[in-house]
Amino acid sequence: MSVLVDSGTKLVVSGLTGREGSFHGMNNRRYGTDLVAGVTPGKGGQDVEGVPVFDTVHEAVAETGANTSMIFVPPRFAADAILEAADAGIELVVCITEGIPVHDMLRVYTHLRRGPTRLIGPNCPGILSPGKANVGIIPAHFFSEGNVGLVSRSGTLTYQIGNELAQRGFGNSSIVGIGGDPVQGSSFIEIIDLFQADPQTELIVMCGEIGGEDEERAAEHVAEHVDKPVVAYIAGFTAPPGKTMGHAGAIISGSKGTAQAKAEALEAKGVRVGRTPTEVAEIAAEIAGATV
Amino acid sequence: MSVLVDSGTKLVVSGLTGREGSFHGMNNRRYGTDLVAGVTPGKGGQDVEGVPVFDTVHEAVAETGANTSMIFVPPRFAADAILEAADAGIELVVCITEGIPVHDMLRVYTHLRRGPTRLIGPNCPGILSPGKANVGIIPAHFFSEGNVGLVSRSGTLTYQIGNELAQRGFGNSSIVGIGGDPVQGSSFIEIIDLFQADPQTELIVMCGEIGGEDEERAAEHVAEHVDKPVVAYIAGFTAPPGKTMGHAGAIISGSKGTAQAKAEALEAKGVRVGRTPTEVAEIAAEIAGATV
Amino acid sequence: MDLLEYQGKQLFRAHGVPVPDGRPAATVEEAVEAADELGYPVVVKAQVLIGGRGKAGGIKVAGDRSEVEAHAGAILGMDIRGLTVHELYVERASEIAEEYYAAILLDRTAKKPMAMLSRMGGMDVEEIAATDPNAIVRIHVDPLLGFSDFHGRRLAFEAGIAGDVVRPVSVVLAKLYEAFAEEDAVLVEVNPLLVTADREVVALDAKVTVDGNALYRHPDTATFRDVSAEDPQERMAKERGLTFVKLDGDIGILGNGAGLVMSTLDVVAQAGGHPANFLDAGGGSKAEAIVDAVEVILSNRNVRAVLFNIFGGITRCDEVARGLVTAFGQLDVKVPFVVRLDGTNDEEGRRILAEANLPNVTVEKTMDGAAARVVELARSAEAVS
Amino acid sequence: MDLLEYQGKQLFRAHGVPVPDGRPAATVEEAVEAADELGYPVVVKAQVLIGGRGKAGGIKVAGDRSEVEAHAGAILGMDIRGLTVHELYVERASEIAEEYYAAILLDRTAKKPMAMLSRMGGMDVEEIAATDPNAIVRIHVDPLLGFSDFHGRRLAFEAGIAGDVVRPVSVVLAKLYEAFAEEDAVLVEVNPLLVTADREVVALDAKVTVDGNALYRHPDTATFRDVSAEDPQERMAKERGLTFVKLDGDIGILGNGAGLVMSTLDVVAQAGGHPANFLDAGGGSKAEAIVDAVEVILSNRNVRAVLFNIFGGITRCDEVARGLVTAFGQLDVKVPFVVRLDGTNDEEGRRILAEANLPNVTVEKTMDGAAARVVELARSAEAVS
Repeated sequence: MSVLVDSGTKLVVSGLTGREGSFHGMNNRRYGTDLVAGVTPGKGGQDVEGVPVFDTVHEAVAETGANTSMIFVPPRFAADAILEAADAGIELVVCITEGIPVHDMLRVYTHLRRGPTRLIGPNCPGILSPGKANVGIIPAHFFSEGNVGLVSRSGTLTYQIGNELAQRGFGNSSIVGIGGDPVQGSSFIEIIDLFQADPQTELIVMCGEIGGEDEERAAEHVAEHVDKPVVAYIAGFTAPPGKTMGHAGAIISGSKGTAQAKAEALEAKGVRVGRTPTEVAEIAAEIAGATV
Repeated sequence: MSVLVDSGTKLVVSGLTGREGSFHGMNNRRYGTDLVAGVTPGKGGQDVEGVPVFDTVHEAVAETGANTSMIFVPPRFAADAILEAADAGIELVVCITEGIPVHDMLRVYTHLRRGPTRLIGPNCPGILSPGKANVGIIPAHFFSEGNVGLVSRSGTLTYQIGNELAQRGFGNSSIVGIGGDPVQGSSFIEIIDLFQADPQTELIVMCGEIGGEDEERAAEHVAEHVDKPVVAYIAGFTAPPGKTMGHAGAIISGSKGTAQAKAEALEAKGVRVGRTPTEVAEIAAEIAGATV
Repeated sequence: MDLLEYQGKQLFRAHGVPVPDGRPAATVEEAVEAADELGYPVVVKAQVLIGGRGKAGGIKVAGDRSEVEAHAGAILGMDIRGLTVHELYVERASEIAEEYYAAILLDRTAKKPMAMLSRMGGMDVEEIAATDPNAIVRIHVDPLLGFSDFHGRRLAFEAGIAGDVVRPVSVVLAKLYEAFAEEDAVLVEVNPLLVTADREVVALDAKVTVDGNALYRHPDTATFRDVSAEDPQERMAKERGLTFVKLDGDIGILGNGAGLVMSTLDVVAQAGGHPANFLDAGGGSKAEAIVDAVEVILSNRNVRAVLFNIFGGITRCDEVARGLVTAFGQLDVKVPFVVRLDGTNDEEGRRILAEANLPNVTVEKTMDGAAARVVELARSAEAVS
Repeated sequence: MDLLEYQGKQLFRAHGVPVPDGRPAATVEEAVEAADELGYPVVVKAQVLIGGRGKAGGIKVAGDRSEVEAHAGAILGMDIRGLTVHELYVERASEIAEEYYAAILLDRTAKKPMAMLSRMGGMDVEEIAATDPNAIVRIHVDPLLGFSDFHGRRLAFEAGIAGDVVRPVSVVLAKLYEAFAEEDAVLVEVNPLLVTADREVVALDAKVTVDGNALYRHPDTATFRDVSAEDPQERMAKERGLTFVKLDGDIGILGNGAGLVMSTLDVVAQAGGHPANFLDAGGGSKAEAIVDAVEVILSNRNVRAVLFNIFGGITRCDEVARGLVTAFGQLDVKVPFVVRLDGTNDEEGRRILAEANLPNVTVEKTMDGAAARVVELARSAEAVS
């Protein structure tokens, strides 16, 4: 088992004919992901290395049975591409695109929450279920199948931590990059719930960073609903105070969104927090030793 | 039993300090409806014949536990008043106001459908559960408690048909006026389902009219999901072709929305259709004689 | 409220929907002036709220000034399916390469806006639907989310229009939706949506219906009402706030509530009568409204008898009775009235009528009885005349 | 992107939020001219992106021309908490009756816009929250439905503001929301929202943060960027498309991906070092970007050692190595570099560095090891200098 993507994933890539879209789409296919279609308006009927391209996601779904979409279009077209995928009945949309206007995402998020489509991202590295499927830009060759579910707001930091875990012999059920934007399609809690329900996952690692209070909420949630061990990492202890959100943002919740506040919230709920990526792997090894 | 309103109804009236609002609100109270509050912005702290008035629905709910709202504000403020009631957690909103712009109702309808609040109306006479509660402008003294559930798109026509039934000895579980606007909060199907589930209701009378295709859809629904007898009336056999909707509207469904088409659709599904209000009552008497 | 072509195009322009250059004209002189300004060839188009203008000779191409004079003169005052032409629209002629059909409308059943596109424009949408139902692509739009780019692309690709105009047609659809939403329209129809020889996409016609309940938000649109094209009796009713539709029979009908009035028409028809009108005096009808209503009904010279069918809810029967008494005092009523009063204060109402002892007024207790009686009276009057 | 007060007020005006009359001014002469146009008394306000301007002497009332001259002269060039004042805003003075606080912002946790109102304006919102948390009313707004009249009423009534201004304050809140939504803002704050002696409601200050990712939709706002107020090193980084934040230590840091760079800062700090900057070379960093990044890092004279921490995913370690070799060829590099390359093509990257044999470049395999090494090198450099 694993979460979100696996051998049942049938992938359609919006922007497959673009440079990045074709590079990573083909990369995912080489990994074994069932890449069934691409979508580029006006290029319907063409193909990319044998993968058929359609004008609309609706046509791609009708013709190929695609159930998962990866978005690789430029930021000003990305919200529309996500909505198109949801409208076409896609179950899981993974949006890699970075730099989408936050008001676009507010609309998309609010709309998708009222329907059956799940969104991961935007501005995320995607999802890797080692040995099964890779949807996104995570360099799969570092990771092997195993029992650690890894969820992260960060891209390269995920690889760093995953790599530290791999060096201690851990493999992964799935690695889910939820993205670092203010409005993400899915947050820690939802992915942690998937890992909690996934038989393959025995240990959950969450990798957070400064800003927002998703980590604090995840801490509450873990304490109440998760019985698998959870190890956390928070980046940004020495980061300068955020410039983008001003004061009014901070007071709404009483939280300052600092790494310190997040680490304390997690530890208060019994979640161990590694202070460096290396320490995360050490704690994981310790827990695995104790539980296995 | 009955549907939608009963002795558990705690009513707040938006526009209670207005002429119509106070007239009908007090009328409802005299009938026995538990009128707990009124809302008029800027008149918070006043009262209407002892009923406290609040500035916001939220305050009215917090202070009185109101669970049902009746809207009596002018059309250009009605959509906002419905949204306010839903936002304040009201379970049932009954909107009497006539002449609300249809685009306002499209937004309100779409929003409310995604939440727990049920809307009846707009442009409707409200709901009467004889002997229990009256929310709206239905003249209650014509109706007594009984086993006929009556649902109607029309106001006075409902009284006419209810009266014909009363003359043959029928009482009502509830009388629900869903309103005749193009975008109503609830349609026949939903009210028929409530009657189907209501132990007191033994016979359902639906009173439709030309336009749209709610009656046709109700016919399908009744055939599949309703085992209580249903009698229908359709007004508008001799009405001139509608002027407001043009040709493009009619072709979307293949239905012409005529009274003839509706009656045929109902009869094709085994629902008997009275050609005059009197005939409706006769059919009902016949069925009641057969089933009771 | 239906808008004339040139009014609809005015809204289109405001929302960036491309339309050919054009000017309205109420006289031959104005038409010539407009054509001179626009440059030839032009099209002279009758402005009436009815389809089939072209077949009826209401749309003509003019290559020069003398042709404009001739066509404008012929079309102004022309009768097109019962409507007299009072206004023209003079428009630059377009070279036609493709004709599509586009519309945004309110789908009552889904309770959502619906966008439609077909590559088979230039004919009635019913005709397209009959010829090839798949040729019309229909997509619902979430009214809170609005029209997204993908809606336009889907419509364009699925309708199978020419590849080079997929993008401009998608853009026009988005702008039509904007006009639909922001102008409180219930229908925005473009037939044909034209691709010109230069591959420009323009709306060659405009059929727009706006929501009368939302006119307060659109003061400019509110001035569009073309009173000259309305029936004088319907105008009179509208000015008095009554919901009135003229019919071609001889029995005047008044009721309270649209459903009851429709039902009354049906019952009268079943009794063998022919209603002369639909008149809804509304909920809570007051005495003054009744006086107005009687005046409107009697302004139709075909009326031989009148049926009042009132079931009092908010409407109080005594108020209606008082209104009728007042009306008989103010107007010279020559036709018989049948009055059925039931519901709130019905006894008081009937008492008022009995005391007033109005000539030619019969009171009936039931709707069926009242219908039978008024049909009988209308037949007698017909026999006499 | 944060806007200066006068820029925010320009957006407010465009959306109908009432603001006092005012003019920006960059010199004493312009300030006097503005004041003469506006009429006295005026307020001369420093335009800097930081709070506490008033306490720092950056806001002064001027009753006549000589006072404007004196205040403008004193404020221009003034240092307010580290920022130099380059611009003024001269505004008509208002008579204050009440001071409220109003804001619309993006609540990341709820993923919804949130509207806030308090009757205790004129002080920091943190101070209001500390004094009386209930004095701030907060309401979430559904972004698809938008701000409805009832939101404004609720805020106004629940905040307990004066009854006579409930309606105008509600209207201002609706217009602030409009500005928030249509200008792609993430924060719109008005403190104080003023009720004047004449009971007019005006925004006396404007703190607006707009979404940099949406600037393409707002070409006018995009020109607001106040480059004069920015740190020259940060400006240099921005021009080269690098995400850069200047810090006050002596170890230059480069990494790929914001999370990894933050983590690198943390690990360096834990090793006892002091980072001189945050620099995210981004995903897929190419050789040219690395040259640019090295130049930006070294433009800070405090830097004694540099750490490159790359975990290759999309970014290829060989590209980074090539970029570093090129940078060393183009620039006169005097400080030691520690380079940690891991991930995609890491072996190739390390081979390139080994072959280039750059002076003063140490390659480390782990992040922790690299951090320890760079801290040690920075200390040695400090000891030498």
